[in-house]
Amino acid sequence: MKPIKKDLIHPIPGSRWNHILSGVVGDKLAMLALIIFVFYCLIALLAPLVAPYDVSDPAFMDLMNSEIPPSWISGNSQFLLGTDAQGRDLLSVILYGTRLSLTIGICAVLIQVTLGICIGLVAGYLGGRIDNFLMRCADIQLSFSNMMVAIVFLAIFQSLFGMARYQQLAMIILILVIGLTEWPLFARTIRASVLAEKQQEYVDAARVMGISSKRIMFRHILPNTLSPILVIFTVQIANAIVAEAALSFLGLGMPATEPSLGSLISEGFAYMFAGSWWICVIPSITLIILILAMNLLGDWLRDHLNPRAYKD
Amino acid sequence: MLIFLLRRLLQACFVMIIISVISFSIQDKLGDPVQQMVGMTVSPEERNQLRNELGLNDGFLVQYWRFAKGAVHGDLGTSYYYKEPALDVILEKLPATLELAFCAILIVILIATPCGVLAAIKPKHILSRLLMLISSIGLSVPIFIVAILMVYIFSIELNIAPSFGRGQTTEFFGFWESGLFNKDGLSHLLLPSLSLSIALMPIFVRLIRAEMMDVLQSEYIRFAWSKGLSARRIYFIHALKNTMLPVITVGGIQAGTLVAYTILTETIFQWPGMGFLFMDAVSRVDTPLVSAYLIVVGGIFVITNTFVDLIYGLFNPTVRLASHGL
Amino acid sequence: MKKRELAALIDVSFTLNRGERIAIVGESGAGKSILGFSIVNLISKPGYIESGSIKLENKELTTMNLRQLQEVRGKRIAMIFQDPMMTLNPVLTIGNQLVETIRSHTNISYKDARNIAIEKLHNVQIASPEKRFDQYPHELSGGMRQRVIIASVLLLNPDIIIADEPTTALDVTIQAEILQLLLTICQDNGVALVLISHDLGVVSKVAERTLVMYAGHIVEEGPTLEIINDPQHPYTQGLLNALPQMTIPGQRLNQIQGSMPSLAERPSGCAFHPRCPYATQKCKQEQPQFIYSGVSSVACFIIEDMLNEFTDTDKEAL
Amino acid sequence: MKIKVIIACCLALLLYNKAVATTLKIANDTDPVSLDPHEQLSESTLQFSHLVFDPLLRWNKNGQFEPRLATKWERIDSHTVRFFLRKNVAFRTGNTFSAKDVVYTIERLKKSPDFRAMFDTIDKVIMVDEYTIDVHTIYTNPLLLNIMTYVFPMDKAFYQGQDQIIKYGETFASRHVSGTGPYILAERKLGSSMELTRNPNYWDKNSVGNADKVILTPIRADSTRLAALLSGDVDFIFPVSPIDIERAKKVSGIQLVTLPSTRILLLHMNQNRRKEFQDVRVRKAINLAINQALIVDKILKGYATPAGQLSSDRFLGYINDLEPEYNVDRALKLMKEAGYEKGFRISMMAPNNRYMSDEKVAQAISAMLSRIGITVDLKTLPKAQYFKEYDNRSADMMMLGWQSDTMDSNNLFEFIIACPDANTGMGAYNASEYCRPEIDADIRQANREMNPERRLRLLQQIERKIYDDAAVVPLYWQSLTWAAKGNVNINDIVNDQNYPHIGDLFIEE
Repeated sequence: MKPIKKDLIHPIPGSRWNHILSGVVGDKLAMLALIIFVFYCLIALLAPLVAPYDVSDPAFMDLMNSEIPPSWISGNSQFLLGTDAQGRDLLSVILYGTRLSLTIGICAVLIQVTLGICIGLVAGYLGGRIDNFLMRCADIQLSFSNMMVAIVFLAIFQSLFGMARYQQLAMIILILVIGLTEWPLFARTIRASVLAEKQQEYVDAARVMGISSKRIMFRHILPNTLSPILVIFTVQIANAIVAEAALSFLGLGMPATEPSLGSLISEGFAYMFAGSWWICVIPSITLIILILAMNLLGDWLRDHLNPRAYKD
Repeated sequence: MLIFLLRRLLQACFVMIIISVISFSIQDKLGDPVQQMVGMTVSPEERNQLRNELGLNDGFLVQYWRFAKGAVHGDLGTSYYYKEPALDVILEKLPATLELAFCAILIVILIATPCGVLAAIKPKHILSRLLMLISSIGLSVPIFIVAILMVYIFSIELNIAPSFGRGQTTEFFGFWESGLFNKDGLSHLLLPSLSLSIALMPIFVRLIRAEMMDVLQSEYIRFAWSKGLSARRIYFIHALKNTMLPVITVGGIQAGTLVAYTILTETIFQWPGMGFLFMDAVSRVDTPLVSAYLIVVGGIFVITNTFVDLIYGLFNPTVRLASHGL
Repeated sequence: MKKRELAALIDVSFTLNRGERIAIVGESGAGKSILGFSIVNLISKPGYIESGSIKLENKELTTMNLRQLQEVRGKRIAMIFQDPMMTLNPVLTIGNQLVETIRSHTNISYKDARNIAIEKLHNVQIASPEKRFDQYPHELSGGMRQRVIIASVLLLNPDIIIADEPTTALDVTIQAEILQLLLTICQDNGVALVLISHDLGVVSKVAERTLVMYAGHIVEEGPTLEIINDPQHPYTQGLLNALPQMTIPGQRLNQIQGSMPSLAERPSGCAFHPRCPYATQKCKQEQPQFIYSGVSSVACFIIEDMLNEFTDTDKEAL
Repeated sequence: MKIKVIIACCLALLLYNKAVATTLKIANDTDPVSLDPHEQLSESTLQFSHLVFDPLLRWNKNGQFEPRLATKWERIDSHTVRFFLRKNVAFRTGNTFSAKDVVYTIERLKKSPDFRAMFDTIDKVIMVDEYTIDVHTIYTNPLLLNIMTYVFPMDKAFYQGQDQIIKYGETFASRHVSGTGPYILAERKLGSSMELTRNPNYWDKNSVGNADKVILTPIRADSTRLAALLSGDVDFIFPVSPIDIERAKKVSGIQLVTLPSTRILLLHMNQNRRKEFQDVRVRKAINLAINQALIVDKILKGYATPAGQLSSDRFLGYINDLEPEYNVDRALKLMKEAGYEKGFRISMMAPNNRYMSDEKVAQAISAMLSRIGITVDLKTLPKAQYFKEYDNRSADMMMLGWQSDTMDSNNLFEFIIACPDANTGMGAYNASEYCRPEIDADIRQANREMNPERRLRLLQQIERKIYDDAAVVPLYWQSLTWAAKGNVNINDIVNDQNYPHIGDLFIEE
């Protein structure tokens, strides 16, 4: 016996947030992950205030100070985490790098979400040929890993803007590249949820009441598909940051003058075996902790919200 | 069945056309191939002459038409660097990449399946919790960091396995260079395939666990319990078979990701496969090779996807293949 | 914050005699299915049996280990589930699923097991069972599948069959056939049946005795016919009134006001009191005890009071 | 049964290991593009040529000519040099080496797009007898011997008739090779490895070279290459990144050899793009603001020589007292005098995978320039894209590294300093667009001046003019480092041109 939907009112988003929040407080690991994430966001936002040095200051990069180990080894309190091969204060560079990585990650995923939601809703709600076509597109899109797409895009952008302007736009381009490559994940999830929701009586009822399909999609179906989106959103930010790092590692990401965490690691890699391990290891740890926190948060959200259970 | 295959073929053509346009349009955008071909002291006129000979000064459509005509005949252009048909060059490297991917997938299947099943049937057990924690961490460590660490630990510090290349290979059927059948080749395979599988492992452990838990909640599993079947039969026959369905689908999608991972792994370990070739081609501005690579990888994806659907059909009797097409 | 534990069944107690057919009736969420599953210890996680005792011929089931339980499940106590579409494993053939049941309990060769299975399929009136044997569940209709499930339940000649809403997911015409089949099989083989249903109509055709459940409690117990003809508990009355045939054509259905409380919101006292038209102050505070009303056993203060009144007036009259 | 056979086969394959006498495994950064020694003028092609072919003469470690296939030579008149060739030398194919092969090779070089510029100076080669040739130049050429180090005689009978040089597509010469060199190509997998075996009939019986088999593998990444040596996968690697040298030195059983090279790294300041750069004071200020010594010390870990001029001390044009100067105060004063007290903004480009630590050097320079108020928008590109931009002169400041093909200063001046002239190819890499006709005249004269004394004065005069004018910013001469296992005597065979004479490499047992 199927429970009868009482009325047309969909679950209230507000209660969902309370549900999540109260759950976080209960779970120590999730709490820790959330704290770490918020901490990263804060230092990313406040990097210019928190960083001991101003990276845009011409005096910031001084070869005289190159490769100083972290202060607990060198005893030099001037540079807490030491300096890199260019004589830059590693702490400041990492703070700004985190800021860049997070910005790229979050913006890219926002693009993914927007694209994914629109395409997924359209595909799921309209169905038929459009659905098939869009899902095939998603398949094709997925067949090309973002690394290859990145190279294609970089080439196109370079020819559009010229090499000189390109590097100024590197961040935006990276966001676009990563954003445009992973939307199928969202689209598929949304589509699946929509297909499930579509069979629910309240959608039929809404349609009978003469509500337009656009309104049904956005006001009635979308809120019910938020849980899986939230889960994927969290995990995708982590993925986007890793993707950016990998691209930078291959030399396709951020230019060396504006390093993200990935380009810092890639740059430090050369010094790894040469004794100046901190140039590579500290950014790596920073990156790994961030990703781990995001993944734990995503996991916990998945278990806690249990998107599948929401369908019924 | 036939209709399904025909539809798939049609789709594949459509996909390949799109891919060929995209991959062709990047030719000439990656840098000047002529610059790479000649020495520093060659005059601009001579370079222009060369460019004319290569047809690089023609319009885009003219160039594309020439390219498409050749592509239909299996001619994806001639690599500037290898001076051989690009397709041949890539197919020559294909065995290396396929062996690497195959070994990585084998390791993943052999380790991820039992781990995922264990984590699903005993979610509270300390071992499964540990497993999930490890997989969380594994998911968070980018593959290039893993690879670097592996080289450092196993190759430099412990001196167990070589850090680059493929080592000794044996030739089969005249075209398949295999490193699987001698000690040297296998030892070279160790680190790259291990780091590749470490990158894929967490995804699959989690996927198998999630799907398995889902399946274990289902009515038919409960019914199987109510029939008094042994736990082993329920877990490994009733549940695992159903679990593998979505795992296969996701595995097919992961083929794309695998390509990305092989690019990274092959670059770090100097594995002479397609990914390494691709990065090399990009840095050498060997544009025919780059676009041929994109086309080949696109083709591989289309094929694996079709195969995945076919296997899916084999595993899952409820799927009617024809309903899966456009 | 500690997770709250909620009790789904409280103070539920009944006996089942050999060959007897009883029904458990109630709205969804009353705890009927959990009761059914708890008999063979199949409650889905994180649920568990905190206390209580379930005995099969003096053997305690709740304390059995998995191996011992496997002996009981299928062989002594078999279950039929609500939705035949979901009950059979989609990736295994019908035959496979039948044979494995036999072979996991006995040392019969595959060939013999196959013969038994085909015979049972024949028994449940499936045409050309040899053909069906090699088919997958999705190739069969819903009614057909429920027959297969009944056949699989019969394979080892169990003592008890627990049928959890066996006809709910089926078409009305097929419902009757399946019920008839179930009834015949139980009568022919002397199998005891626990029929879990929300449909008093279904129950009346099959069960000899009926238990009415509300919010984890049994509220009324007695012979099926008596209960249907003369329901005592206000809830049972409400259930019966809600049946379409109880109303005059054109009249609105008699709904019970409100809905079943969830486990977390179970009210104090008699759980039914918020919906009960006769509820008194006492109902809100105290838990009623079972009393025999002459027709059935009922847990209700109203009935208790009425009976007391009746006996009082009786006494006076005497 | 079947399974047993398969298992047996597998075991046999596993245990199958070729017994090889002495195998030398080498890892370098790039493998040659083609087997044709005349297809590309690049380091890797020449390294390969030294393995499979022999030059007429070659540079030894002290910068002197060492006779190889030419046993001696003498100048006949101002335009002609006579070469006497070695007898009893055979090609891989068994054909005997004689004067016809040398004539054939030089004529082929004159057709090669890459080598043509160098060999244009040769008018004709005349065969005097079977083992003697006369080389005639169009005008007097003081550098004829330097050029002749690029003549690796090819087997005329083997190549003739199918010897076209094509930059793309397959040719006979790009697939097949026959030379007189110490090694014979056995197998080649383009882009992944090359296997050579010792030439049993090698003419040079005095050579101590004892590797029976050489396997050359290109490994792109510096750290991977070093890791391969440290883990024992290879015996000999080059180049070694300066960053890793200190660590590699600490490993026992590993030896490193470092030599200063003649490759100069420099910066061009484009005077056509920026009027500021037309002011000599600004150019001077930039020269003063850049601390070459610090760059060499910190980024290249001392494995380079700070440069105040273009010619390295091996070249004729080298002037002892032209030292790089670093003085920010004076630079600031000069900027102020020039009227740029507030500084200005420029664009700068550098490659990021061409020279050792090129990207880091560029970053350091942009930081140094910011001290005198010049804000630098730095872009670093992979070499494939960089040199396209370089040809377009896309930035105000561009980095260039130059190795003189002729081991002479004038080659530097011709390509880097001379006024750009599309017809003659002079100044092809002059991204400064700096043009001084009087320097051009000197360069032309130095090309023909046979008197060493006068030639020295001419070249030094040019060098000093460039210095006084601060035409470019010389940075440093890169050092070359090779590393090998302790038993490989690389010390005797490496040279400052990075063409290790592997034929003479002795490996201790």
